[in-house]
Amino acid sequence: MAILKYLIKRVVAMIIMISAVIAIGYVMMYYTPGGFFTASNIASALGPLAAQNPQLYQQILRDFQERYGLNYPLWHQILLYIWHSLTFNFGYSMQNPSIKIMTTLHTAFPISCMLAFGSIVLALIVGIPLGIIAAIKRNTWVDYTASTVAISGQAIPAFVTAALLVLLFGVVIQGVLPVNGWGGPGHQILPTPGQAVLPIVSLGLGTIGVVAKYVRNSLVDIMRQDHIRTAQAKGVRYWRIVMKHGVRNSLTAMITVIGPAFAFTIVGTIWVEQIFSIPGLGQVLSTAFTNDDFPLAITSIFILAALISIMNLLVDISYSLMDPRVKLE
Amino acid sequence: MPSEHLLQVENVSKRFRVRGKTLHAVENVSFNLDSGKTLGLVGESGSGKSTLGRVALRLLDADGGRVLFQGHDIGRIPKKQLRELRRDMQVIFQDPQASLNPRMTVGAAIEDAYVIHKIGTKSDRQQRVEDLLQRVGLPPSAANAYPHELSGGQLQRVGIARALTLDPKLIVCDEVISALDVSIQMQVIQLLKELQKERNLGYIFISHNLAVVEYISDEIAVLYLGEVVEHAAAEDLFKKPSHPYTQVLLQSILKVPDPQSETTQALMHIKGEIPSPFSPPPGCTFHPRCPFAQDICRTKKPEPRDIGHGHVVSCHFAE
Amino acid sequence: MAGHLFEVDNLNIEFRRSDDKVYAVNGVSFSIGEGGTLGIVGESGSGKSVTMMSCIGLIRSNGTVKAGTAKFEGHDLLKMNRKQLEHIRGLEIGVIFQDPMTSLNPLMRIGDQIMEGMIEHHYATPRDAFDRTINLLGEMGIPEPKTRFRNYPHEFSGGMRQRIMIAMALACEPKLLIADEPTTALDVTVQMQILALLKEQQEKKNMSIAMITHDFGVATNFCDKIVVLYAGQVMEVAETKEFIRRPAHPYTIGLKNSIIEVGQRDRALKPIPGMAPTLTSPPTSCSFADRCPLVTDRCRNELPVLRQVDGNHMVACHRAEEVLNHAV
Amino acid sequence: MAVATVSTQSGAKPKRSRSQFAQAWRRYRRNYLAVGGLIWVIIFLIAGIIGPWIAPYSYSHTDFLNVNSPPTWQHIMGTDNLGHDMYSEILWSIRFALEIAFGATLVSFVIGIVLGLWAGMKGGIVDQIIMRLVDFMGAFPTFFFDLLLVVKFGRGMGPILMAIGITGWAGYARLIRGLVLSMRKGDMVEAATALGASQMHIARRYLLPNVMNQMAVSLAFGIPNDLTVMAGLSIVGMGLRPPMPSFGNLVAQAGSMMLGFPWMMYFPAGIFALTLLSYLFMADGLSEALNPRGGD
Repeated sequence: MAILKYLIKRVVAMIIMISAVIAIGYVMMYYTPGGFFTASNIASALGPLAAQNPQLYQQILRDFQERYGLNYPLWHQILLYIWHSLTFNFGYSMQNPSIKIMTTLHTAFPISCMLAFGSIVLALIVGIPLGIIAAIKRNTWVDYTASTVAISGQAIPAFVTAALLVLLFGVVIQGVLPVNGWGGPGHQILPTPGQAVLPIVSLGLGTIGVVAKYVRNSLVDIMRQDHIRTAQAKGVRYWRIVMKHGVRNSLTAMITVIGPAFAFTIVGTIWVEQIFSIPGLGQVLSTAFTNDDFPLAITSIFILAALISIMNLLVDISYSLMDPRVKLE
Repeated sequence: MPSEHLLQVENVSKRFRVRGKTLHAVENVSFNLDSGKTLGLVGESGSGKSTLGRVALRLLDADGGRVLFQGHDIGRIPKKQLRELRRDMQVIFQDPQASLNPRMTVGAAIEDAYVIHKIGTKSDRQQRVEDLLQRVGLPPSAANAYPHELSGGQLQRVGIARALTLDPKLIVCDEVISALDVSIQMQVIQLLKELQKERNLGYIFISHNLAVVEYISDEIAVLYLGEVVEHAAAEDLFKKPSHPYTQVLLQSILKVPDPQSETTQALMHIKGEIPSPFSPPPGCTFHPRCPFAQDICRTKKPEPRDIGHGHVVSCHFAE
Repeated sequence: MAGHLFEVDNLNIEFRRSDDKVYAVNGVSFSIGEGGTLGIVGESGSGKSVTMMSCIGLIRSNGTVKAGTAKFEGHDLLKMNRKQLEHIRGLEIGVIFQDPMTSLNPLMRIGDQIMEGMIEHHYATPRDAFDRTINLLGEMGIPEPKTRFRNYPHEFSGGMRQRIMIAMALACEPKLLIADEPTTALDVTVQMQILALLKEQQEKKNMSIAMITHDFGVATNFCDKIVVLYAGQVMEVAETKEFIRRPAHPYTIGLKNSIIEVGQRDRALKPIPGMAPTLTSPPTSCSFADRCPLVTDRCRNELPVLRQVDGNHMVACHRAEEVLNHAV
Repeated sequence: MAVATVSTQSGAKPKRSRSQFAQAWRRYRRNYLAVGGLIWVIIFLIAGIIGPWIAPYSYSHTDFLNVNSPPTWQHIMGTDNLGHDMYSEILWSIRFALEIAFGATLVSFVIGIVLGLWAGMKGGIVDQIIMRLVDFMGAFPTFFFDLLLVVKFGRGMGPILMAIGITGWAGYARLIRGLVLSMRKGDMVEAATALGASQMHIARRYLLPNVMNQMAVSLAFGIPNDLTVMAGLSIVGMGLRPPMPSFGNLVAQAGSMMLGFPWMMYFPAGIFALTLLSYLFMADGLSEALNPRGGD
């Protein structure tokens, strides 16, 4: 019951937050000189169409006016737009009015998800052991090396890593791994295994650093806590103490960094897709922005923001499941 | 309104809101304190004794009742005037390390009071700081030390010196000895007693150590869950503890056995622990643990009664 | 000297600091008989805790045992490797710590924490361990043990957590229980409860207890023998009765005089001046000399050794006899 | 003879107390990576300051005779497809990167300090509102907001600086509010209050000196972060408008050509990576030196 109440509260808060993001986006675009959310702007953008196919032109124009409520005051337009977005009724792209935004998302969204989740999983698989080893061998060369690797991963943004990897595999050792593209004929969404390696690695390196450093520091702290001494006093074997009392507790704490790490990764996907020419949401977003295709741009941001919000909610719930002291409220 | 008392605390209450729940820290407490006298506040953790001490200095605002310092209602006077008034009322904390700024030398920490109130010239202040350090038994060189370079006992002396800077009339001593070793505790108690005599200071001495409170206080108030359950002159309280809780507290002190008797103290104890101050029991708050509890204790809150010579007890059965 | 369950002899421990060494324990010796209760009394920094913890291998990593033996049932614990020590800890020697709020794993059910030791030592099968845990919780005075088994530490009060700590330490029925200031963090009324519980369990199980405490009241009422430590050295050892009647070391006397007890309002205070030293080189004279009212030149030049003055009464003071005979 | 050295009484041993700064520097110096980072950061700063004077060409100068040229004596880092001298481009990039990163960090920092102090010291409803705002800013990557702002206000130096600046303050505000709150509840502030100190006096003499360290550390981490965001904008085509060079622009532009002309990527990506690394090593070393985690 409490969980249900909590969920409702969180979902409502999430919707409010995302609505705020959409509203901000809409207002910005509305007041941008080249922005499209005025009838005249749309008319001029559809200019050529007016001559070629007046009927279609009129229809699209009516469509737009209706959809964005262009005859209503701004607040009404905003609410309308938020409502459309929240009901996944995204309408058409500006740049290419014949394509529904939903269609674009259909391929782009799963691709970005694959990239993001793939790199998070990679970060956990590599980062956790790295952090544990560094903590156990703390203040030895193992620790220093692991920490240095972790900081490096954190320091260098995904697009630079990606670029350097492309140089490495495209110029220095050619032919081992493909350095761009995603999928192939007939497979728009699923990549070949080789295609996925470099993007996921370049995205994951930063998160590996974050995870490893967090696990290392929290484990070092936990191993100094009193309850570890209690476990030693019980005669529990060293490795069991490390795993059951140390690592378990530190992983519980680590859950909290997954939320921010995921947000960080999402931004990373936008960049990495650019470098590797991957037709994901990031590429959609950046093309939309460069082409002033605002409905598409705002929708992409909305989708990514929603994804991050959901992830944060999941993180909070799993944290409360792992740590009995944390109550959902 | 006669204002012969240094400090008058009248029906003071303090509550805290913690996540939508109300914590009753202090409930309807009254007492008076005169210059040169010591009031001891005793109680276990959660009894509200520290909160009461802070309310008495308006380091916390009271939720009910009022506090008069030399006749001024300190809950009402404007902030600026209050800051002036603070020269006369000081506090010494349990953990001197935490109460000192780690980035200020001991000398600067003591001198800061003069800076705040714009007293004296630079060299003047430094002289005073040295005098104070000497008075509390520290070498003048200690002024250049940072807090982390001193021991607990030395730091507590610094805490005392700082409280003395502005020549106060009232000092709240909040568990000032409980973090110290026994041999050092005694030194600090002795210093406090001497200072009281020299400067006619009024003390509110907060501690969970009954024996020390008895030793230093003229009057004692025993607190349980934010309420005063017994209030009496120190001698009376220990000669004739009249609230069951006070009796239990006294029996809980493990004394070093009398060399003559050769028998050790029986480890007798009462059941239970202090209930949560978020939901104090109805009726007498002590009834769940009281060996003498009757039906009336479970439903009716006992009023404080004077059982003679200003010995006030909140118990239905005390006499 | 047969029949001693636990015997520490000439223990020396040093701690590394950033630019010097601290000689925390300097030649400490004492013993605990079977079923006996030894009080190890001292102020902070006296080495009382370090002494016991290093014997069972729970010393901080910047500390090293430089010399000495710590024989448990005749086997030197200090010569054991990690595996052997793990086998002794929890099974033969149980430990209770000072702060029950931090000494339990916050993310583990308390029942599992109590069972862990039993299962680790193959003391009981998981099923038996479960039953035993329920019994233990009941014995410790925790109501509704079956439900409480599944609770986490934060759902208990300080006193209850200390009871859980005791259940954990006693799970495998150890022969020796080390209690490191077990009541210092607790209120007086709860302190009584915990001490009574320990006494009751001791009598029932005939185990020995090493009670580390700074509180003379606790030591004299709970223990039958007392060791007083100062600057990492034994100042005095005596049976409690003798200790109360005829303390022989000026430090012990000073400490006893430092305690204010109920009903002493009119007493004058005679505090020990100064403060306890931190030794950065091995002691070559009496460490208490600077604070001692009876100090002589000899005290400043010659290290007093722990010697027998009367029966089992041992004192490390050049002038112990004079003190005992009231000559000073 | 050799009397046990007993450190009693007199307490103050001035040997150690010199200055906290000196101690921190001593710890910092032991960390080679941090020292290396610091050196590179200093070089980077100098390059940023004098870059425009030592750059052999203007950033918009195009050498049509040497398009896509590999490194030569004339163009030591080669040229790009328009014949821009890469070396000059990079020097100018450093300049612009520094201006934007320092400016933006300053803006964020000032907003963060003001709001954080305000929330922490005032409490109540003010605190509630500010913290809701902080939560909102922290819930989504500020990069999204940066994109929107840049679209609205343009791709010049000023707009980008402000965009990054006014979206990046949430972390600072949260940090400062947390520090202030933790201290405001503590005995230290209570003791100062009891002495009659005003809020101003407490903030200046007690709170600020104690939050300085952590603020310095968070600033040190903030600059490389803003450098990254700035470059990230270029990657999606929303960075500084060409021909103004920036690391992001250079990397983005080289992206499509690097297989044929790898030097276009080597130099900017390498220098940028090295710079970010140096900043992070420096920041990390700073945090270790200022807040030693005790330990063995």
